[in-house]
Formats: sequence, C-alpha cells, structure tokens
Amino acid sequence: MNTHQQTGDTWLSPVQSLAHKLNLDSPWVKHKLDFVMPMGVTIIRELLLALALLFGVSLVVFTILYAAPGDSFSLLLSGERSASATEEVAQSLGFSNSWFGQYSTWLINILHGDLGTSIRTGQSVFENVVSATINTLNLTLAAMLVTLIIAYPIAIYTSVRSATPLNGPLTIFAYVISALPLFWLAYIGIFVSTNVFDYFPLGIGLGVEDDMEIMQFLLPVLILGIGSGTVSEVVRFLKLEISRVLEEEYIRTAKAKGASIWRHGFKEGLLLPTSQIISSKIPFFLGGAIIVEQVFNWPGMGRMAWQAAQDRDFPVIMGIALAAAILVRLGSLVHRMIYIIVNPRASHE
Amino acid sequence: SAAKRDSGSLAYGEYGRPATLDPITSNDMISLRITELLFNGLVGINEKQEIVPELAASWSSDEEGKYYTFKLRQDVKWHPKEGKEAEVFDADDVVATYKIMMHAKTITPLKVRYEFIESVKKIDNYTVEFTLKRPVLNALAKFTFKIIPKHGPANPVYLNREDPFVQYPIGTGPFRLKEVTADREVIMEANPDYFKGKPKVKEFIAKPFADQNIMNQALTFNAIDMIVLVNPRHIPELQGDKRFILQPYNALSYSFFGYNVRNPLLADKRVRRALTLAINREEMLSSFFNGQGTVISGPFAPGSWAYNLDVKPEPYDKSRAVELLKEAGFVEGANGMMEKDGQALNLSLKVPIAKESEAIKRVVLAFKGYLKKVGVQVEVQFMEWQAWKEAVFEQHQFDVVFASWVFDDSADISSLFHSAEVGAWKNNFGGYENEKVDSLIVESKLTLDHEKRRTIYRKLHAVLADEAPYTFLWTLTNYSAYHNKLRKVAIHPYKFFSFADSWFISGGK
Amino acid sequence: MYTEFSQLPIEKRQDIEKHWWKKIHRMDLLYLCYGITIVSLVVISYFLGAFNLLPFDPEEMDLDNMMVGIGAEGHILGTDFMGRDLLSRMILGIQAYFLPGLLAIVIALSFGSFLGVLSGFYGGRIDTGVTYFNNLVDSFPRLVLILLVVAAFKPDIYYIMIIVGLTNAPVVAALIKNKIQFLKQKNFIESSIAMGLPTHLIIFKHILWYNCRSILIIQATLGMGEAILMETSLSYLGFGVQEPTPSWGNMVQAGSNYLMQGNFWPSTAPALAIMFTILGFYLLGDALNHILEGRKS
Amino acid sequence: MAFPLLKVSNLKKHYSHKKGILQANKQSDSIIPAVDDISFDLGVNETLGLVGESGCGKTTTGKSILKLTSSSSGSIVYKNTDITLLNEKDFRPYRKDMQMIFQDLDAALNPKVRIRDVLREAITVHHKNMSAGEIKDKTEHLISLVNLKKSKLDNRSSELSGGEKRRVGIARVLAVEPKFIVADEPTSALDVSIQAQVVNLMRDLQNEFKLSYLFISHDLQLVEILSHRVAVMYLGRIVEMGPSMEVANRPLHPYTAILWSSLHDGNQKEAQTAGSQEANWGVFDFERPSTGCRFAPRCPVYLKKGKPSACTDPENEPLLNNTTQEHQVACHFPLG
Amino acid sequence: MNTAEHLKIEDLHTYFYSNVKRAFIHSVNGVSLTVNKGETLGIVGESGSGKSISMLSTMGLINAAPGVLQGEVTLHTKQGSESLLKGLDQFVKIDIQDKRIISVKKDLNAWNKQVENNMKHIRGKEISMIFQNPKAAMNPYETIGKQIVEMVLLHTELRNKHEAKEKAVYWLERVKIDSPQWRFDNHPFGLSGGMCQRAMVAMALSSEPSLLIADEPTTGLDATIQSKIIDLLAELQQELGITMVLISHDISVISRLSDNIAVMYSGTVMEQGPAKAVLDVNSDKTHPYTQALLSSVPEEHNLLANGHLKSIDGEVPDTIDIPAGCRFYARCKMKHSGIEKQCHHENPPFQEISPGHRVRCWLRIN
Ligand SMILES: Nc1ncnc2c1ncn2[C@@H]1O[C@H](COP(=O)(O)OP(=O)(O)OP(=O)(O)O)[C@@H](O)[C@H]1O
Ligand SMILES: Nc1ncnc2c1ncn2[C@@H]1O[C@H](COP(=O)(O)OP(=O)(O)OP(=O)(O)O)[C@@H](O)[C@H]1O
Ligand SMILES: [Mg+2]
Ligand SMILES: [Mg+2]
Repeated sequence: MNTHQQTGDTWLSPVQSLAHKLNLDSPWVKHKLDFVMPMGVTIIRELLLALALLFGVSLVVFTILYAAPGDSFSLLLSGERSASATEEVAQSLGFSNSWFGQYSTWLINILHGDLGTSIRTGQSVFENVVSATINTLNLTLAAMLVTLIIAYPIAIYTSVRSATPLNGPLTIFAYVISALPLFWLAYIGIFVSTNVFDYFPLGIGLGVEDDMEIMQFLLPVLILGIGSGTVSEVVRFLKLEISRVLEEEYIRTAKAKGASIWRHGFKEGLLLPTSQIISSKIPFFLGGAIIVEQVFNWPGMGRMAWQAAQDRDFPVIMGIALAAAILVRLGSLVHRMIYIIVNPRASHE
Repeated sequence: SAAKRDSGSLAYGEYGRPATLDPITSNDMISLRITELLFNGLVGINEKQEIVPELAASWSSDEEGKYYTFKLRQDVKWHPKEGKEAEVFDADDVVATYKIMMHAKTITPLKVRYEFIESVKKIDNYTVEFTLKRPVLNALAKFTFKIIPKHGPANPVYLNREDPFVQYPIGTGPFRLKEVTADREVIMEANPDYFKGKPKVKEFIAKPFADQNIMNQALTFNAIDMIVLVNPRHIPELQGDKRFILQPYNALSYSFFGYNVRNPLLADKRVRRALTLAINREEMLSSFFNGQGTVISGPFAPGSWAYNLDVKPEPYDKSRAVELLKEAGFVEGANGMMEKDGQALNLSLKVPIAKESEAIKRVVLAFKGYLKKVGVQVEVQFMEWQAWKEAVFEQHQFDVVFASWVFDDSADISSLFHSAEVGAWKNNFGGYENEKVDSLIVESKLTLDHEKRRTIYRKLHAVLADEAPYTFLWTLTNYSAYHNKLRKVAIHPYKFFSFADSWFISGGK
Repeated sequence: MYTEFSQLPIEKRQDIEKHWWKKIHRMDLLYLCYGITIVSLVVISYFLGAFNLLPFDPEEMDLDNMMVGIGAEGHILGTDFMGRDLLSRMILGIQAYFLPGLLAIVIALSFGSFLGVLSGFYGGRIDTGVTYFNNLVDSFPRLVLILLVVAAFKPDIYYIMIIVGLTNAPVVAALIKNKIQFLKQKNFIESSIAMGLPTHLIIFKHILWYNCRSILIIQATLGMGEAILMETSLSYLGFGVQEPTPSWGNMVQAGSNYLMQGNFWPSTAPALAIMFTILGFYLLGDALNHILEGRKS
Repeated sequence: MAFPLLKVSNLKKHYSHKKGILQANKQSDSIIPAVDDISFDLGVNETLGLVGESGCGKTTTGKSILKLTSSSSGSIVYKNTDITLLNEKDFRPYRKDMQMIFQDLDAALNPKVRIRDVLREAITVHHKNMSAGEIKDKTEHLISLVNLKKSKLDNRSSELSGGEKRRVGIARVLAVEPKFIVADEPTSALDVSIQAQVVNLMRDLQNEFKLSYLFISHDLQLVEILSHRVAVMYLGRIVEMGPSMEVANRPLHPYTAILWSSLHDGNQKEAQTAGSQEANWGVFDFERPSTGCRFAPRCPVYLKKGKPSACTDPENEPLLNNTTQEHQVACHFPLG
Repeated sequence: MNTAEHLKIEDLHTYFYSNVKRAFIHSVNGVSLTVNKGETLGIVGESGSGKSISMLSTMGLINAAPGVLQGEVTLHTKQGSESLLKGLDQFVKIDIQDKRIISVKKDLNAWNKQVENNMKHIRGKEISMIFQNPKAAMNPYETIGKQIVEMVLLHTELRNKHEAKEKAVYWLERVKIDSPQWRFDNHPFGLSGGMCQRAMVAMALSSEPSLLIADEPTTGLDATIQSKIIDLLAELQQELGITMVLISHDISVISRLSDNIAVMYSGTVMEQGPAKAVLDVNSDKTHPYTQALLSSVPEEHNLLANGHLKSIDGEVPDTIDIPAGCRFYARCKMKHSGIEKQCHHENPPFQEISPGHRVRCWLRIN
C-alpha cells in the first residue's frame, strides 16, 4: 500500500496530494475505497451468514437429537433405568421436555457464551471443544498440506506436459490413493512403521522423547493427507484450472511480453484454486479426522464427536457441530478475502 | 500434552476414556478401576475373598444384624489439595458420603444398592453406626463403597457431574491424582502418606485408546506396560512374547441367549432346550476365545458358592435337538426349515452394538449358523444400544437376545426370573414365569442362613438349567497382559486395582 | 503422433468411419473399457448375489478353517475370521452398495439438479434460499452428520445413503447453477425463450440433457465411490452395514483386526475390491466426459 | 405505412443493481436507465436502423420489445395489442411473429445439437402437427434459403464457421415464419464477403415475406444501405430519427455527426469533429448521467458555444422535436 | 529493397490436428510475407484465413499441436538477422506422400523449450504484440501500471522501479489516457474498452520494440473509438519510426494506415504489394479475390441494381482438404477456359509482377 502513497507524492506537492486524498472523487481515494470497502463488507457479510448458518446447524443437529429414540440421561444411570428415573434425572439436570423449551434454553445459554457441560463428564463443553478443535486443526491443516504436496506436482505436471507417457499413470495414481479405505490405510501405515522401521508411530501422551514427537505427528498426518479421498479431486480441479488459465488470453499476452507465465498465471491458476480447495475441503478433512484420530489416538474433535454421538451427549455434539461449522465458515471467509485481495473485480460483481 | 514418564511409572491401556473419576457418579469400568486406586472403602476384600479392614479399623454388629458400628482408623489423611495441608479423615466424612450418595439430586447407579441402609450416625469422631432397614445377608461386604471427603465436593449436599470434584477427586487411596490431560489420560502418583505405606509403583497412568488393535500394538512396542483387558484375539500373539505375562482373572459375568417366552413357539421349554442342545458352546469357546472360559449350566459363576456343579452343561447334540423340536410338534418343512402348524420357527435375535463387538458378532453369527443346521431360521439384528434397550426392556419386541449379566457377589438372581419382575423396564424381560422358580426365589429371600440358601440355590440352578429360560453360555476368563518387569501383581477380578499398592517394578529407579 | 485420416488406406478409413470407438482417444478407450468392465462386474455380482449363485454359502462357518489363504480348501480367495468364504462374501458384499448407492446417486442428482435449476434459472430470492441451504449442508463434515444420524436412529445403509445423497446435492446444484449462469451469459437461454420454447423443454432438454449431462455423469461416478468409502468408514466406527450381511466395508473392518499380526489378506482383498471398483467408476466418468465433451490437449 | 405494425411509446427499462444493505460502495441501489423513454413505430415491410455506441441500450430495446426483459414502463403495441400487458404464456403465440437474431453468434445454437435438430425444434415449436416428411422438406428449404449446403444439416454447431453459424441462426429464426425480426448486429464478427451475403439474404427475405426489421448495428454503412429509417441512440435515449439517407448525409444532432464523421472522413483527420480532443471522450456513465442534455459533456457544439446553460438545465432536457416531421432531433442547437 | 527488410516470412506452415476428424487443419499453409523497416504492412482477409495464426506462429505462441511445422522466419535486428524457427525442425518428423503430409511426430516438450530459447530475446524486446479484445488480453489481476512497469523493467535499461514507473506513466500519457498517474493504479476492468486498448498499446510500446504486431486492434470497439485508436497508432508509428504489422478485416482501417498490404485467403497470402496498387479497384493487376473483397465493402458504389451488395459466391475451401490448385478457383469470377486447367490443378506460385508486388494467380502471372 505504501507504494501508492509514494506515487502520489512523486507528482504532487504535499498540499496537492492531501487535497487529492480528501477529495472523495479522486481516483486515488476511489481506488483505496474500492479496495478497502469490499473487504469490510465481505467480512461483515460472511460473519452474518456464518451466524445464520450456525443457527441453522444447531437447529438441524438439535432436531435430529430430539427426534432420536432414547435419551442421554440413561447413560448416567447405567442400566438402572426406568421411565420415572429418567424423568427425575432430566428434571434434576433442568431439562424441559418440549423441543422448543430445550432448544430455547440451549440458545439462550449460548448467547451468554455458555455451551453447557458434558452430560457424560460434567466438564465444560467449551473448554473441551476448544482444545480438541485445536488438535484437530493441527492434524487437518498439516494433512491438507500433504494432500497439496502430493496433488500439486501431479496436477501441474499433467496439465503443462500434457503429452508425456507419465500422464496417465500419474492420474491413475492420484485416483488410486483416493480410493483406499482410510482406516485400512492407517493400519497398513502403522504396520509398515512398526515392522519395517521398527518404530511405533503413536506417541502422543505416551511420554517418549521430545524430538520424536514430530515423527509421531507425521504418520497420522500423512495418512489423512493421502487417504482423505481428496487427492483425486484436488488433482482434477487444479488440472482443470491450470489448463483453463494457461489458455486465457492474458497468459498469451504475458508470453508475448516475454514475461513469466507463472508469475501472471499464479494468482488465478494457483492461488485462487488453492484457497478454494482448502476452504471447500475442510469438511472432508474433518470427516477423515474422525477415523484417523480414532486409529492414532489423537485427542481431537473427531474422537470427541464419535464418543459423544454414542453417548448422546448432546451439549458436546452441539458444541462440536458448531466448532466444525465455524471452521468451515472460517475457511470460506479466508477464501473470500483472498479472492477479493487478488481479484479486485470481485467487489464490482 | 504428552505426559513424561520415568521407569518407575506404570502406563496401562484402557479401551475408552473415563467419564468421571469419583466413586459416586462414575459408572463405567474404566472409572471404577481408577477410583480403586484413589479411594478406600470402610472395609475391603482381600485376595482370598475375605473381608478385611480398610478405613475402618474394626467393626461390630448386633445379633440381628440391623446395626453396624465401625471404628475408624485415626491415621488416615486425605490427599492434600493443592497448596493446602492434608485434612484428616474422620466420621463426618463417612456420614457425608452416605448422605451425598443417597441424595435425590445425586445421579448414581449406587443408590439402589444401598437402599437397605436406613441411616447413619456419627457416634464420635472416629465411630459411625449404620442402621439397616432389615437384616441383609452378607451385609458387611456391601460396606466396601468408597468414602469421599466432606470437604471434597464444592456442593456439600449432593454431587453432580458439574462439580469439579468429579474430575479432580480427593481420596485416601494409595495413589493421588496428579493430572488429567486433554485426552483424558489420567496420571496418578504414589501417595507418600498412604496409611498402608507408600506404594512401590511411582506413578499410574491410565491411557485411553480408541482402537483395541492399536492398544495391543502399543503394548508390544512398550508404549504402555499393561492392558487390563486383552482382547481374546490378541492372546496367541502375547502368549508367544516372552516379555509379557498374561494373567488370567475371572470375569464376574456370564453370557447367555435369553428367550422371549411371550412368543408362543418359545413358550414350550422343549423348544428352548432344543436350541440349547443345537449349539456347540465348547467349539465357540475354543474358536472365538481360545478356550479361555468355562461353559456353564446356570446363572452363577462356576466358582461361586451358588453354582451347582452337579448340573453339567449339556453337550452339543444336534440330533437330540431335532428330536426335541419334533416332540414339540415341529415338522420339517419344504426347505428343511422347522415348521409348526405351517408356521416356521423364525427367530429375531437382537444384539446391541457394543464398542468392541467382534467377539459378540462371532458368537451371534455362530448361533445363527448352528440353528440353521437344525432348521431354525435366525434373523440377526444389530441395534444401537439405546434402541436395543427400548426394544428389549420396554417393548419386548424380540425373540432372542444375546447379553451378559454381571455376576453380583450376593448372587441375587431374584430380579431375573421372578414373575413379579415382568413388565416394562424390569429385568425379567423375557417374561418368564414359573411357579416353582418363584417359590424358590421367595424362599431364598426369607432366609439369612447361608447354607440353607445354598441348598435352595442349587435347586434353583437345576430347575433353571432344565427350564432353559436362557441358554447359558459361559463365563470367560479375562486376561490382563503386562510387561514382565512388573512384579507381585495380584488382580481383583472385578475392581482390578485393589491390590495395586503392593505391585512393584523391577529395575525401576 | 498425428495421422492424417484422409491419407490413410481406404480400408482403414472405412474402418474408422464405421466404428465410432476408433475416433476415441486411445487412453479414453482404455479407461472406458476398464470402467465398463468394472461396472458390469458389479452388476453381474449383484445378480449372482441376488440369485444366490455363489461358490459357497456366505454365512457358512468353518471354524476349523479360519483365515486360510488363497485357494485353500476350495476357497478361491480363502476365508475370513469365521471361516466363511471370502469370495462369496465379496460377491454378496456389492449388494450392500448396489441399490443404496444408486439411491444416493439418484437423490444427489435429482435433488441437486432441482436446486441448481431453481437457483440458476430463476435466481433472486430462490437463489438466496438455495445458497443458504447449500452452505448449511456444507458446514457439516459429512461423516459427522452421518454418524450423528445413524447413531441416533439406526445403522442402516439406506439412512447412510440418503444422507450421502443429500449432502452431495449441493455440489451438483452448484455445478449446475454455474453452468446455467454461463449459458445465460451466452444468451442461450434467452434465445430459447425468444424461440417460444416452453420452459420445461428448455430446462430438461437444453440445460440438463445437452449441457449438464457430463456434469451429471461425473457426479454419478464420484457418488458411487463416495458411497462405498463412506460406508467403509462407518463400518470402522461400528455403524456401517451390520453382520451377518457382508459389505466390503465391514469385511475390511473385520479383517483389519488381524492385519497387525501380519494376516493381510482378509482385509486387503475387500480393500482392493473397493479400490478397483472406485477406480473403475472414476475412470469411466473421465472417459465419458472426454468422449461427450471432447478431450482437451 | 397504413398503420404501424409495432408502436413503441415511452418505453423505459431500468436495470437496478440491488446491492443490499451490505453490498459495497456508493448508493445502496444504483439504477441504470438502459432504455429511458423512447418512442418509435415501425411499419410493415420497413426496416428501422438503430445505431449508437456500445452500451447505449440498443440490445436492451430489442429485448424489451420481445419481452425478454420486462420493461419498466411504457407500452409496446403490436398489431393493436399491448404486449407489455401479456404474461409469458399468453405471449407465446406472438413469439411466432416476433423473433430476434442475437448479437452473440453462439447464442442461438446449442453446440452439441445437430443443425437438423435445431431447425426441427424451431419448426415444431409453433407448428405442432407437421408430419416428419413436411418437417424434413422445410428444414431443407430453410437451409438452402440461407445458402448452406444440405450436408451441413448433420454438423453440430461447434463444427461450423462463424458465417455459417450466423446463417443457421437466421434460418432458425425464419423457421418460425416471423413477421418482425429484431436483428441485433447480425453481421458483427463476419468478414465483408459473408457480411454481404447476410445483408443480401435479409433484404431478399424482406422482399419475399414482407418482413419488418429492427436492425441494430455498429456498422453505419450497412445501416445506411439496409434501413429505411435510422434512430440514433445515446445513453438510453433516441437523439435523432429520420430517413436513413437524411440522417447520414444531413445529421442534425452533433452526436450523429460525430458518429458518421468517423466513418466518412477516414482520411481527412482535420475534419474530425472539433473539440473531441478536448472533451473527455472517456467512458460514459449511466450511473452518473449529467443533468439536462445527456450529451452535453462530450458535445463539441456545447463547448464551442461556451457551455450555454440551456444544455445543462435539468428542467429542459431536449426531446425529439415535432413528432410529425420525418426527421426528428433532440437537441437545443441542432446542426444546420 | 533487401536492406530495408525487417521481417521476412517464407512458406510458413502451421497445422492443427482435429481429434474428431483425425485430420490436419491447414490453418497457415504457405504464407510468405515481407515487412520493410519503418513501414506498415496491413494484412486483410476474411476471418479464418490464418492472419492471427501466422503472426502467432512468428511469435512462437502456438500452444496447440502440431503447430508450426515448416517455414523460414527471419528477423533483422540491430545485432544482425536471426532465424526465429532456428533448430526447431529437428523436433518434428514429417511423413510426406504425394506432397501431402500424412503424419507428424513432434517432441512437444523439446520443441517448446527450443521456442522459448529462440524467443527469449525477441518477445517484447524486438517484437511487441497488441491483441484484439484488450480486456481479455490484459491480466485482470494486475493494475495496468504494474503490467507496463513489468514490460519496462524486462526490456529496457531501466532497473529502478521508480524510473520504470515514471516511464510507464509517460507512455500512458503518450497514448492520451487522461490523468495517467491515477489510471496507473486501475485494473483493466475499471477501464473502458478504448482505454484498455490504449493501455495495451502503451504496454506494447513501452519496451521500445522495433516491430509492432497489432492483431485487430479495433474490433470490439465502437466506431468512434476505433478511429481514435487508428489515429493513435498512425501518430505513434510516424513519431517512433517503428515497423508495424496491422491485421484487420476492415479494409478502411487498413487503407488508412498501411504502406503495404497483404491479402490472405484460406491459409495463404494471395497478394502482397504497395497499398495503392492493391487497393486499386480498377486495376487489372490485382488478384481476383482482392477485387471481389473490395467490391463487397458495403458502400453505395458497390450496390447492385436490386439493392444487393456484391458478394463472393461459393464457399471458402475446407481447411482440412485443401484443393490442389488455386484455392480461390471455385469462387473465381475471372477464370476462363485458357487457364482453367492450370488453375484447377496447380497451385500458382507467389510471383512478383512489379517491384514489391507479388500475386498468387495464374491469370496475373501469364
Ligand atoms: N441484465 C442487465 N443488468 C444490468 N445492467 C444491464 C443488463 N443488461 C444490460 N445492462 C446495461 O444496460 C446498458 C445498455 O446495454 P445494451 O446491451 O442494451 O447496450 P448495447 O447498445 O446493445 O451495446 P452493444 O453495442 O455493446 O451491444 C449497458 O450499460 C449495460 O451495462
Ligand atoms: N487451436 C486451434 N485448433 C484448431 N484450429 C484452429 C486453432 N486455432 C485456430 N484454428 C483455425 O485456424 C484458422 C485460422 O485462424 P486465425 O485465427 O488465424 O484466423 P484469422 O484470419 O485471424 O481470422 P479472424 O479474422 O476471425 O481473427 C481458422 O480456421 C481456425 O478455425
Ligand atoms: Mg448489444
Ligand atoms: Mg484473428
């Protein structure tokens, strides 16, 4: 941004430039506003949309839980269960019976920043979900990186060098690794790790040496990155985008200029697709994380979700659903922002 | 959030995470095992199944068995709260524990078990007196419940799961809670002030696993030192590994197929007996559980006083089963299936999905396979746990269930087969009614004499084996596997860690 | 290598003209053949299973021959952990996906096209509503939603597939909406209206059939893959198709209990079946797309 | 011209960019008066040329007449019926009479459909009960009408060249047998020889079937040649209308003069309209139109005359004068 | 004249391959052109005749395969003359039978590498190109200023960003964009078509090339803006003395700017010569196609009695199945019995009939 300021100063005296800056019609101000306004607007819009969506998500989850047979309280009684006992427990926990009553209580609590406590452990849902979310985020972000690291070379190579004999095998390779059952892959990974490298990949919390932790991080991340089923889609999408962009006329112009086509094609051909992929694949990785966390004993959202789903621990389920939705919206927000920064036209569409 | 452990510590693997860590609200086995390390009861049970003093130094009761007076130890201290002096254990704690446990707002499965107590009274600082509603057989054994400190819960009146105490409990036991990690890894350190002397293992770490195969791998890779309950399929592998010791302990439970006698076809005891004869329990036991268990013929543990060793489990006899079915009026239908009055013997078998369901699956599928051979069709239906409970206990919509009962130390089976226990959410879910059984149960309840009861129970056992309201299967031998550096390991069959204060690790620094 | 058709020997030219497949790129032809082979194998297996034409009774246990290897005791692919014939179970296992998978695809395609047409063709408020719905569905990790539903109600493959279908619908909808907007930009839709074509003809014939069929085909093939993998994941979590009904997912799951002990086959066999099948669907989709849309490069 | 086939009065079409409360910059809603109060009529067998620079609203006018966009106000009377009052279903029969050749070459043609099917569809839409034989005959007749070989019937539109596509587009329009055609730049992107073919075709058809055209084009030479009358549009308004020769040779509005000068005086740079250098001949902006005469900011006469206030008086926007005269102009200071 | 030659294209062949038809599309099929230093060559011809492709081939910008197959392109620069297709033939193997190409084997990757190598010092620096449809041709993700600055930094001595910026603004000023220092920060979408085209011109010139190729610089713009761009080009060319190749199918545009004119038809050049000679409607030395083309320009004097415009009857030959003889033969109005056979079966050579005027027609040769 500073460069613009400087250009302004090159040609105009300070007074003039100030005048220009104050003049709302000046192209400079317009340019700034065109740049800044849509950003702010996008953020606000995304936030409002996110709110509406979070509301929707909670409504859906709540309705599913409400409509489901059985209830979460029997869990606390472990076997000693009868209709009246359940009633008692429900009352002692302050649950009303009607759908609306339950939901509105929950909603009001949320508005006070209270996600409630887990029925199973009695712990604060908020704290648990936050720490689990951070763990899962580590896992999924790293796994996404792995996916991209695998998919990028394949996509770029096959779209740029379209005529090589490696093209088919590479594509099929991408498809094959997307078609393997994730947990089976994880088992194989562990088997190979233990039997071939004589190394146990699960160390989290087991008190092994510090410098090994990165290694213990690696296998789950690798497995999720490979097996989440998204490599093929990423390759497909990137290939499409790259070859589309390489055929754009402005790339031809860049060539004619003698400039690097990658410099010109980077924004539309790589940056935007990447941010779009990352944002749209977040749900997939979160889904895959359930499996990987289960196998690798990773203390994240996925494990928590699985446990909670089994226990009907509804405050926890709601908390996780919201957290997941927030992650998804966050991804979408970041993508929108990148899109606007990269593509100023967007604000005019 | 990795916990560091030194060689003096013992990490053991659990399948699943504990919910709460206090002895009152906890209701899963994992929590139960942990509370065993953290807490003590008034009395305990030793390796020979005898009642021994714990927090109570001595006790006495009146003739009739209505009043029990406990003299408490005076040298017991609670685990210190952070930054505070350790408090002394006294009679108030016992009274408080009882009151909290029985309070209406406390949600605990224990309440039902202690309804026989009418009140508790503090006599002096180190003496308490329990008054029972009625004399109870073997009452002393029930005073094993764990005592919590009155200053423990934030709320002194009742305990719910939102109380911080349930996650950060204070006990008197050999170990005290050091840390619970985000993954609910529970780290307990030796209590230096333990009244029986400082335990030798420095640290216990309960490590939750979500996958049993991985847990087993973790053991073989020394990532953990012990698995409290080994999956049968891993036994051969561990048996072959010199580093590990596989220690058997009796599971105090038995498995069975229970029949719904509301189904007119199953109301005939010949049919139920035929079904029992048609399955090869020995084969299943040896194929699926490596033979680690005992086939039973009645609703008791084979080693217990109530078990009638004279009633032998009936051996697999396919032809006899077919005969019985024919006696009951069945004929072989067109496709080899048994029919009665044109109605095929087609049973729905409802099974809950347990967390680790493989063994269950195998048994159930084998059951289906065996019965097919005698012309009985079984439709297996796996159901989510809650839904299963509703179908079985409330709506009684099933023909057969596969389940197991935990074997209570009082061997009270009255709720299972008495006709008064038929109804929604009652334990006699099969609707089984038999006058003889009813009268025997009532008779047993009226007596406090152990020998008399034993005779009645042996009769009951014989009747039930003949009547076959259930097809009794087996009690399994559970195995714990641990690294051979761990010594002097004694295991309580149910509570597991009862004797952990005397375990030690060889070579530990 | 580029060859001039008009300069080919006459016989060869006629040959190419007569046989449409000779015009297809060699790679696509390969993919197409592979894909069709897989799909027909799937269909054949479905009928083999449906009419019980299996080498062994898939539920017949042989407790003396558990997890024997390939070819042992007449079991072509060996047996599983209960001594049941793997091949028979694998053939029967496809049944678990066949109709439910089709259901998922049908739901995804029909519901997705419906939404896509609504928002693309009519726009305005409807578009806002549909977009909200799509965003809502996208905000759930699919597996979490399915897990929730099956845990809450019933682990039934049809429940699973309905949700897989529903959650795939927004993807289809977005693609179709984009396509419609593209067509609108090119005035294509306007010109059809100007022609006086009735709306239903425009939507079904011109938009969906002519312009969206490759999207729909790709999505259909992807959908089948996703359905299979989703069931597999759920099987691992204990909520997939339940025994004794075999599905590839629960077979991989059951077999993988023995994988750590070095007993690969019982889980690897169905895992490979999954892989080859999904690969077949993917490649079939690609090939059809190339054939319908013309191959780039 | 006994009675006009089509009479457009006070037609307005305002596009509004609904931006919603949260959408960025400027006013919340910006309105683009793409067509702002225009009136004209068109007789049977007549061609009205519509010219003006890009974005002045020509296409929008054409689309409004065909109800492809809803008009904001005004009436369009086609053979005594005000078609603005009809809904799409009631209007469908009229579609048989009123057709449009789209500016975009590919617009009319689905790239995956054979030309034969394109034409068949166009024929059967309004002639439901034709036999297969009749349809075939008609298709072949149509394709020969637009000078294409029958063999092209089996091509897909993606396999045709631009000129061929354009001709198929015309054939498709003719298949409906319309009486009135909006031809929106039918010769754009065609080279001169094909362009000539298309123009000749249009002229033949007009003679043969008594067609009326609204002929929209950038190419002033073509407009001059093909149309009977010409209307010049600027920023959504018609600023001059009259017989084509008159408008071309004796323009009254400065804008018209500029338009034609760029055509005729190609080699004489001096003759380029005075003042165009000084005037900000940049983008013209619908969103911020000037008050009064819309053309004033770019008008050489306005500048030469020292910016008379009459031109920028918002109350006094010039309107097409004297509606009875053949040659009308909307200008305060019409050229000689 | 040879000394003044700037760019010389000899017998250029660019083919594409249609997968569907399994055949070669002969887009450029024997194009020969000469551009003299400091002069403007206008190329006319109907759409699809290969105008753009031949220029793109010259620049090495053909992506689709097989692309350029044969030919000789020589560029005369200050350093000497340079062959732009140098060393490329070793990557193609062409199989010819009966003078027709039957199959082509091409090592695309190696070819592309060699092209990049050849063109490294040419593109932008020696030859700049202006494309039609400026909005699509400018990078929509960068400000026009940045794009010009990039060009300046790449190809001139200036290495300082600040100076480059000044230079860019200077060029924007030169192409008469109002308030250039503000427009500098505009993205292409913020500019009108005419302004965008000007920015494009500014960018092309900012590297101070010796040769400018303008591919239909005015299509897609309306008449008023069109003429302004043409004026601008004429002005700048005169001032800077650069050589220019101007492609357009608008003959009036060409006639205003060009010193020489080349007429293309169906992938080859039918005629090249001084503007006056080529555009002379009444001349009997020009190619029949040129004459036919000129007479279909919609002007009043071209109108027939029935109000029809003169047009060329018949169809353009198929680009896949190029006829053996003269390509215009089928539509030619001047064929007569004497040479008909020759026209039909033999492709006429591109022969000089007067200095600098070459025609590909048997009629004019004989
Ligand atoms: N659907 C639309 N929504 C909003 N604005 C529109 C829409 N269609 C056209 N416009 C605007 O209306 C104005 C007139 O457009 P129109 O297409 O009628 O111009 P035109 O005269 O046909 O131009 P051209 O010669 O480029 O085809 C333009 O400023 C355009 O931006
Ligand atoms: N990538 C390609 N693949 C196949 N054919 C192509 C390709 N690019 C161009 N062509 C064909 O090459 C021929 C020449 O195209 P070119 O763009 O040079 O025409 P042009 O003379 O510039 O026409 P216009 O005036 O329309 O721009 C056309 O017939 C075109 O269809
Ligand atoms: Mg238009
Ligand atoms: Mg071109």
